[in-house]
Amino acid sequence: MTSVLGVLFDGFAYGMLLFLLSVGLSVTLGMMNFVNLAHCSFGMIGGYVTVTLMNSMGWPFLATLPMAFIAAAATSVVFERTMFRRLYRASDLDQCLLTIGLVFASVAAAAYIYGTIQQPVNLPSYLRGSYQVMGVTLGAYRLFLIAFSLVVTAVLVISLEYTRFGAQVRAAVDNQRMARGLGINVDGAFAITFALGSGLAGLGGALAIDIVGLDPSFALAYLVYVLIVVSVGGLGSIGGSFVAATLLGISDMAGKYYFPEIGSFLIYLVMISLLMWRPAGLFGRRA
Amino acid sequence: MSTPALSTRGLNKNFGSLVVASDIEIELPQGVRYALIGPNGAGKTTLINLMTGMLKPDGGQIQLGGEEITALGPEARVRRGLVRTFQINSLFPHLNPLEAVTLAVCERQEVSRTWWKPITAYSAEVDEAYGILKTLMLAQVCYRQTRELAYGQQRLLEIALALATRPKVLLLDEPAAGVPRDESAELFAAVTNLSQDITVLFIEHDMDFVFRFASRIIVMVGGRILVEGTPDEISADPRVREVYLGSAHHG
Amino acid sequence: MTSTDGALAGPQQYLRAQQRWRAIEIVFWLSLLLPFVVTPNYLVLASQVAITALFALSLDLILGYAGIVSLGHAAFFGFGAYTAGILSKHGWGEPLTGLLISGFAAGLLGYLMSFIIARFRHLALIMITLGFGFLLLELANSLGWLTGGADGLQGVKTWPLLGMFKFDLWGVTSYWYSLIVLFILFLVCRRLINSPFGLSLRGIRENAVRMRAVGAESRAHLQKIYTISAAIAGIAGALLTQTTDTVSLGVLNFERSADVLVILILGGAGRLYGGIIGAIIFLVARDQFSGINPQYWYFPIGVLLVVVVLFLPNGILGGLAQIVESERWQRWTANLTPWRKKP
Amino acid sequence: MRKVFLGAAAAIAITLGTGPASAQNVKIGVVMSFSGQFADPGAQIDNGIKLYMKQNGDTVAGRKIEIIRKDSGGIAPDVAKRLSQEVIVRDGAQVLAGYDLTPNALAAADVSAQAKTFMVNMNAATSVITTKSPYMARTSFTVWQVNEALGAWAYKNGVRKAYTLVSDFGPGWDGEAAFQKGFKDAGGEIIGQARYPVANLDFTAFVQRAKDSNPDGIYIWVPGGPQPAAIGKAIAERGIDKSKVKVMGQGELTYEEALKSMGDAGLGLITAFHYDYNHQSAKNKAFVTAYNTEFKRNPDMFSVGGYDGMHLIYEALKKTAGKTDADSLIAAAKGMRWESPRGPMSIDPETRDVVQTVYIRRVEKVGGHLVNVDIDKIENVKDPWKARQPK
Repeated sequence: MTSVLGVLFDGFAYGMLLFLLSVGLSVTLGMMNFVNLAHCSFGMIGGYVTVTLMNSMGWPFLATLPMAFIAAAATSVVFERTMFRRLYRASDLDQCLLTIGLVFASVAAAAYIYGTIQQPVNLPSYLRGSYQVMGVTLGAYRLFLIAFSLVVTAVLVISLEYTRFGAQVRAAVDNQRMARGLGINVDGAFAITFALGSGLAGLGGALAIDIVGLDPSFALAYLVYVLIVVSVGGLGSIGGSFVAATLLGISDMAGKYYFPEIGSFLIYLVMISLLMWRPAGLFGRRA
Repeated sequence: MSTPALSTRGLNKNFGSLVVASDIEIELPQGVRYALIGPNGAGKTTLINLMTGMLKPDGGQIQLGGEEITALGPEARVRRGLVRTFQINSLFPHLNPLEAVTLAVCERQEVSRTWWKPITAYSAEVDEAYGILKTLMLAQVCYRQTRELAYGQQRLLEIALALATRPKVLLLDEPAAGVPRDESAELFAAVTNLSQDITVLFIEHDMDFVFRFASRIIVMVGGRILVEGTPDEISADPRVREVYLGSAHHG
Repeated sequence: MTSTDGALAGPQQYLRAQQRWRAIEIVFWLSLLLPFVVTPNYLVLASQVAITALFALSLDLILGYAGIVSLGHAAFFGFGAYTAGILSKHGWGEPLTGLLISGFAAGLLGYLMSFIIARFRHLALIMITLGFGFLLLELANSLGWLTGGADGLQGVKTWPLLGMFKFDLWGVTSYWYSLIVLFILFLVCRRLINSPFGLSLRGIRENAVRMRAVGAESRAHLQKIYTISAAIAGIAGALLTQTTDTVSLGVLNFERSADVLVILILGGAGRLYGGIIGAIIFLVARDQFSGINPQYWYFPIGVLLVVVVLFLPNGILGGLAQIVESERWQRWTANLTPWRKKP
Repeated sequence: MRKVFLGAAAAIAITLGTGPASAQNVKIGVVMSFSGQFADPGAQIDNGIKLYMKQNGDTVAGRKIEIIRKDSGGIAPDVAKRLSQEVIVRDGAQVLAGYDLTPNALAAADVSAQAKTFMVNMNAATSVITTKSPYMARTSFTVWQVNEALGAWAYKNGVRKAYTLVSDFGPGWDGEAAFQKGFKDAGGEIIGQARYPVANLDFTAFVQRAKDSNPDGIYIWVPGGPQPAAIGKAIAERGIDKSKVKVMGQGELTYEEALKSMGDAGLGLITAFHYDYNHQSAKNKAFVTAYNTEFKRNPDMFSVGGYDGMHLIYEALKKTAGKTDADSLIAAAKGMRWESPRGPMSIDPETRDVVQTVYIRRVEKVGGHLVNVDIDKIENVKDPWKARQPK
């Protein structure tokens, strides 16, 4: 029984990490129809910012997180304004090619600046170790990860659903022409949406280091997982990404614990069966 | 009276609480030119979608030439002769008209399965496609990419594609939508001059054309059939006047 | 293309003219013989380019012509590669029959998968192909007794081609072999896309909904082309095995699927030559850049892709075609060649 | 053009085994991953090569040494083979070196055998590799060498019931088999085992499972990269008491960066390996200092593989007085013995594989840093797998 709870807890924490990394892509792909394969490159920027601030400048871990967000968001806006916007109406394939080109360049740039070495991150002591609650071992960092992600999700949902700004963004991405007619700054809304999504990836990148590490191949290595979450969750759905990430995190963890011999197959089997059942994803509006 | 070319019985469709088709009963006799009219949102396009199998009805049956087709998919209905065009152009932008119509002819003849012989080996099919294009005045532009054609020509190509399948029943969803009036007249003339083996039902908003080219008219309102009759009967019907013709603006 | 415009020609002549070999095509194929003379030290690279081009060609059939985007096409490449390798390891190293058997095996796998693939489109399709690719990779990894697992298959020994030509260190035999196979399969593909079936495929790519409304057997078409594409990918994989005598999990991995997609888009999808041009440019650029700096060559490659997208949309061939068809270009060339009148 | 043909001519000359005029440079083709997932090991091997050449000059036996670097970009034997062919045919290399990954080394071994070219495997650690070309020597280690020794050591030091957890691919299976063989031959019992997916990111579930089976020793085989740190943290987080349960593995488990990100969670991990920058010897101290001056980081097992690989090439060239044909070079390499930063090592004259000391180390805190401290050593270990193969 306790093992079940433990697996659920660990899976949920892992799922939250996947959620942070992927929710931004779900938004840009689903609402703006832009295939941004460089999404994890922005995540990587967040990771490297945290590492640099901690190891070279001695910042505390928590203080680096906002910077990770800002750096990733700011970089993404530069690319959005200079390159991506020119391709909003281009074919998906051209968008793929452009962004995969950026992934290649970012991998090389990271290797040039930081070397190919694994970046260590030394967490503060209160985030290390674990607590025993009713016989279940809860890792401190995982608790933090879950709490943090839930707060981020809440803020995101509230700001998109219940604020004026959120309404404008939704209007802009739903129907550009109409929004323009209403005097909404559509370009601005796009840029902000993009920045928000990339910033969250940057945050995810920073939070991921302790669990999955950080080196230049990050930008490519986690692309697949992010795509899985986005497609299973359904394009453009924040709730969908949340559920999909949780589901995949938990099934991955449970698979490894209970059926280690098929551990490597499980995540793909789960994805394929979910997509065959619901091709548009769990919460997707369009196929 | 012989078996109707197309008939529906008790056709129903809801989207949630919105009723878009309610108890639709239609019988289209062979060779008739039918107009389907009604205000916006009356469920005209939905009815075409139901008849062609692009939507699944919640209840009711559809028969084509006496054959039950309710369970068949859209492709199978087309192959049995129930064919439609689209209100908004739904074409092959990067194919030229010759290629597009040849494609449709080849699919009908089931030669589309062969991949080892070049298309030039099928001269009968190509000639047939060219013939269709000629009757619809598209021969002059048939080597241009579809997306480069004038709008009216694209509307004609919609019909050409439908004709290439050798339809028994042809459902035209606003065939002249967006076409200048003089061209529309040509288009409707072309439609009414089709072989009498083909039963035609078209949706149209312009009452001039409706009364000029239809031999019978069906009026739909709110997902129901209000009345069905000859143009004279319809124009005299007070209910039609009230809900439809009486309204100042039909767009 | 536009110079044949105007409805003067009958439809038969027009279609025949469309399918005729152009001079530039012939020049292109002849130029592929140049490495034998000009760069004899690059034949090993050239043969890998030819193999990659064949792989990209197989992807072009489904992506460029039928609109199936796949991120798992390495599954078939790898399946063919392992089939050829396992055959050879167990005593049958004859290359030509090995090629056929591998193509058949990969085609069979493609046929089975096509029942699922043909039902989906868009992101779900991409992710399902990706998922199957990973499943096959994991399967190959866990069946170590059959595949050699992560160490790769050992003991692959390909017999001399036709019993006469040994696969040499310089890659002379490899390049001849790969190039001829590429050319033959290119002819097959060319014939295929010029057939009624090819026309229907383009219809599916252009507008799948409309295909239903003309009564097309779209699903059967998709299954068929997927099977053919898988078989060709398998043959490309088998070529790689036979010309290198190695097979490893690398033939099945995600990077290979992603690379071939990048190569095809780079060259221009839906043009048959796109994959070949893409393979030449991508692999030669990679060879040259990584020769200059083995560590950071990803950077110039990335920049190359970005530049191509920004200046030549729809890939190199697509972008060039657009330029050639543009009015300015037409006017310019019309001045150069006054005898070529535009209708 | 002219250069191209000259290259070809030179290559033909070499493959015929005649050897070119000694005035020419000795070209060494270094083929390994400089980019991609395995870029860091490649960079460290390359650092080892560079440092050796800096310390010992770039001229041996009157001939200048020239390095030609080629990027195989990851697990890609087809590419590694092509690059090895090209570096011989196109660039006229007389020696092949590098090779970080087993499949790549195996594929290149064919080239070495076919073109009769001396080849130094500086990293790839699967036992069978050196049997594939009679002209190949290895300066790294083998998985069997290190882990079978660890298995035997574990039983001798009180472990009776062990659980093994390994990465689910070739080297992991080798590690599992080697440890289990060493451990069971000594009398121990394996009470459970698991293999985790190669791309696994989170190890909590696997570690919990191992813990639930109540072993008194857990053996782990993990490749480099982010996984060691993740496993180390998971072990600490699951509350496994390392004073009661010995947690053991091959050296990668506790490599420098992994320990840095594990923090105190890494304390008490026991690993077996042939090299660590903390190995206490004058020779190693000098090596580590020089390495730090040059590259601003510590050397690791990859670095020492590259460094000793260059040593082997230099010494062999000295013995042959600059002759580069494969027969002379491999004959010179066989039985060569020297003091490396890792300690005494030699090339087995029979198998051309590396013979060296296997150190058992425990993670301890020294001067505020976590380091691997040698607690035991087993000298002159040969590759046991090869010894068991029918001759």
